[in-house]
Amino acid sequence: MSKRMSLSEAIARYVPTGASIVMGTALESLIPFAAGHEIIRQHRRDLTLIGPISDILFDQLIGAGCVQKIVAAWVGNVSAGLGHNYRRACEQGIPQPLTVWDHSNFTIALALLAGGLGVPYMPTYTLLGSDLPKTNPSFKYAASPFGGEKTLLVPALKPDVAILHVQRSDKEGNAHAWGNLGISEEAALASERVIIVAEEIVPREVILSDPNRVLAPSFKVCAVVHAPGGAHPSPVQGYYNRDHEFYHEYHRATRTAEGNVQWLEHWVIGVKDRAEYLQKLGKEHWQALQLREHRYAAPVDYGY
Amino acid sequence: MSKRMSLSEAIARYVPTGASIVMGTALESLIPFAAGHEIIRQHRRDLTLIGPISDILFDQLIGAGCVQKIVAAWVGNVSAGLGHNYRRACEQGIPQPLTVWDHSNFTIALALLAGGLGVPYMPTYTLLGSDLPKTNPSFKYAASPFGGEKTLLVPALKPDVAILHVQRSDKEGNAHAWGNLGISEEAALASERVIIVAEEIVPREVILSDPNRVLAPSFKVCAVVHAPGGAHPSPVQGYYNRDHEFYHEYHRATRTAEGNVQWLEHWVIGVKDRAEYLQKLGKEHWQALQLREHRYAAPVDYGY
Amino acid sequence: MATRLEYTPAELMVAAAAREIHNGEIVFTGMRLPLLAFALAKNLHAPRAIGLFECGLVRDTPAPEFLYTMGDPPNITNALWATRMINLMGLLQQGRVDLGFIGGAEVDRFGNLNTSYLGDPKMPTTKLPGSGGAADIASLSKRLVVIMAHEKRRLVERVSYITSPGFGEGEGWRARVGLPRGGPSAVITTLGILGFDATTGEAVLRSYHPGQTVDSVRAATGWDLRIAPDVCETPPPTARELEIIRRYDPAGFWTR
Amino acid sequence: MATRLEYTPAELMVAAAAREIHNGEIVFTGMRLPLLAFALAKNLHAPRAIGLFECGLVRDTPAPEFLYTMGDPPNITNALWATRMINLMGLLQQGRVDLGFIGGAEVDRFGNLNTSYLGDPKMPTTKLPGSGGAADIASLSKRLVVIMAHEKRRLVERVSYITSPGFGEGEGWRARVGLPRGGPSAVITTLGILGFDATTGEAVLRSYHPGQTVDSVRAATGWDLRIAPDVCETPPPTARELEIIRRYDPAGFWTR
Repeated sequence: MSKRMSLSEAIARYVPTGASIVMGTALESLIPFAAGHEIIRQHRRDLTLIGPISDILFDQLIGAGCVQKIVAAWVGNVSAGLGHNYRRACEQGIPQPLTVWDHSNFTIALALLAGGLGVPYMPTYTLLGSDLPKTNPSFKYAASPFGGEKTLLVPALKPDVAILHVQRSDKEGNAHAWGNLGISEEAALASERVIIVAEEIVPREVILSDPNRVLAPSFKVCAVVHAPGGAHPSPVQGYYNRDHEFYHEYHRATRTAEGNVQWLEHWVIGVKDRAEYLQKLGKEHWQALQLREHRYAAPVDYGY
Repeated sequence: MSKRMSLSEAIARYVPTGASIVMGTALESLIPFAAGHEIIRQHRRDLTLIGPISDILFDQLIGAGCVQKIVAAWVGNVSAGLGHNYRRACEQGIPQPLTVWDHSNFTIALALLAGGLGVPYMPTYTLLGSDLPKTNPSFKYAASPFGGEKTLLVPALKPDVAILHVQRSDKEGNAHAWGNLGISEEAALASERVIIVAEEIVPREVILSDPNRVLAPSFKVCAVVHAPGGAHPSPVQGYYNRDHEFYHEYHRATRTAEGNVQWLEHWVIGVKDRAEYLQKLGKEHWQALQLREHRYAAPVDYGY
Repeated sequence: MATRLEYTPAELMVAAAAREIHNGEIVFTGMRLPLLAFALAKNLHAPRAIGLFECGLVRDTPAPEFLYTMGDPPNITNALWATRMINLMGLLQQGRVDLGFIGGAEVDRFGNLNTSYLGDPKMPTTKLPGSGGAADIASLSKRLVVIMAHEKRRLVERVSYITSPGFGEGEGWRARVGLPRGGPSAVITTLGILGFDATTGEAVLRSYHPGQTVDSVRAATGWDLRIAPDVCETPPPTARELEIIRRYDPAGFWTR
Repeated sequence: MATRLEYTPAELMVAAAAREIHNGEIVFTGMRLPLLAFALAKNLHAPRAIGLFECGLVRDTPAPEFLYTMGDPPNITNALWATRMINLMGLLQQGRVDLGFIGGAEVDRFGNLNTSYLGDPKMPTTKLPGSGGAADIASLSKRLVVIMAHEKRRLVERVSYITSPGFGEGEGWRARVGLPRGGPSAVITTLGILGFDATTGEAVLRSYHPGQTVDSVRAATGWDLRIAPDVCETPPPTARELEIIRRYDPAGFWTR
């Protein structure tokens, strides 16, 4: 059964106002920027964004007024510094106040692992002595019933939807992703639904030829979107590289609220879709980010 | 730094009497029979065997008098029925009494996951109402500090050594495994050390060309053994098929304690190593188990 | 009148098991006969069913060849996902699995199964292989179907050891012990099919296989087996069902 | 007398950070300068060091090219393992990581770090990006090295919010709160290197960078900084160190 649809249709159907969304789960790579921009264009509001670090995608959604709550370990701009929109929202309530539930990378991973395993919580020793639990009311402290040692209990997170950018998928949502994956598997298994955004749509046989590389079960996938370049400016291993300068330009452009409005108008609101975005980026600019060399994985034989 | 050594050297160094060993972690495939047979030849005693189901390997070690304790979900002969040695040990103390700590497949996986994550335990809803906790003193019951619902707490398992049969490894223990993997990753991460037994030893570049397919970090690997056919009679995807008849012959031959002694003498004690074992099996017999066709995974590009 | 088809008890059980699979359901498939039942259902009334195999596989097509075990190499061919077992157990615990199949050595009036110990666990008269994934499937799937031989010594009033929980002691028991859902919906035996009373959780004879009677089944049962008001003869396997079963088990390894 | 080498403060800090890595150690490598420190150490005194990167990578060689982020595609090339982040965090929690590197916006007398909030978290004067993996590395690695700018407003008597725990309130604090091990061993700043008293957990000035003095460092520190009896000038980067640093950061993105 084909789940192919346009990005706008996928967001319209499966990302309502008020939804909780886990994105950016591979950390600095495979960030679903195209999906995030479509969410902004469709004026979603009161979203809860869940993720480990978010390399400017969360900052953009916050700056566009889509976000009510952040459940994450880090929000900013990895190679350029702070996220200006995140700061304005937290410090001045611009464009609107933000609720932040602090996590570390480990606790956000544990929370999603617990969600995927269907357990109520995971115990851990991390963050003992940290103040993060003071700004995350979901955590509890407890002594281990075994050794009696102190532990932090991290409750399960079950996002409404995981949006995952991958290298390739078939039309039913059987997908391959490789390179840095971070907490993508935990996110897919913990979420009620998964939206797959793929660089390429390939025949079923391509995916089934290597079932160990499949990210998550396709029966959890609700939409499969073909969006080449959809992760720009983040990198996609084997497809294109990171556009470092774009992150710096974003950092400079969004220093003021007015600058942010202009940036959003130019790169998001005033753009129909990812194809138009790439046109705006410019052929040469995009070409410069393409692969300089191929590096193929050694063959693997599933024969019998 | 090369960790290559013979199987006898690896067992002599890293599997002392009294050790706890996790094996057979891929379930019916990739079972490290060659390693198990070497353990029998070296007369190890008082071992604790840890695993999910064990398709006759545990039964063989029990019948050889190597085992003091079983921590597993199932011990028998998947396609032929019960494990006669397991029965004799539990029912009559022949060749010696056995301590059994019962698990389900899920709880053994959770126990090893907890070990690998470095947490004291994992909560779960499985086995509530089952009598397994009556025959596994390590479990505890507790109400979840979140919803108050009843949970079973499964404490972490940290075996002394994991013995993993894989398709290919380099000499430092960077290894690729594919097909059914069951709880192999959890076992490798939970164990103090890992012994890799590989069908092929390949150059480092082959493994590093596909880092997503690597099973576990090589810094945990203490020995890399080249033992082609080392998983027979279990299957190795892409290398050879399951020798179903061998399991049935084992079932028939070990029906009596005397028959078991003869079986061990013929296939284990009286055999120097895996090469001699395969000779004994016979060229034709072994040929008949080889691949009938190759099925290669679709290419994956790690370039940039 | 059509000439009567020849079939084995195992073939009838596979056909009956396959009928328990509804189209589109996610099924945790145990070893042996359920492997054939999944293949049969996929070929007939449940083309969209999905099979989970605890070795770590997800399939939406039957394996291309006969399987002695779920870990046989042909079961990986065209699998949708080959992953860590714990991911599938996690989906089971989340409540994503509609139906689970397991076998049993001993079952009781409330559908509790024993595959661990006959007699005192400290020195059992018979040591059975244990749970494997059965106790997990019985604990966490929405519906459970058991497949086993029907003998008086196997269908007992009360199992001495509960490996895989059914309805325990009856009404409300699963909720009391903390199980989130589920319980047995059918026990398919060599003589008939037991269902379970929705309220009391007690087994009731739903149907007796051709050649059996209500009395012959009751006589082979270790307690005073209740009978469903609409008890009937189990529909025998159709020619189409037999043709498919025999395609997946050509040598009759599991079904002869 | 050799002519004095030209180098930037960041180059000195990278060289000093690299010297904290011992051969054969397993190092949790943070972003920015530590990426260069790992490459430098691998090329000099720690050829057998192993690097863990929280995006999910394990390496025993430096990446072939300059990295803006640990997730840049060149960092996957020749990685030993590309896995789920949680597996690396699990190894960290097990106690398998010898040394962790993190950065800080604000550090206090006992090595506690704040990268979350300046002012009241409900309406902060400055919202910093947060922990990322820093709090985990500070909680669970055997040794912690912090790299940051040395300003009076950044080195404060007591941080208002502990993102990444150091020695808390001093002696015995980590054990009291339940942390299994660890604590900061060095804070490498733009002016000098702080060590920590093994008993009290209080920072002590271990060395001041060339051009600085004990007094100039103390003057730029927000508390009455104690001085190690053997305080000395930080050895400047050698020509060999500079050559390697500049090979991995040719444009000086992190080090100019």
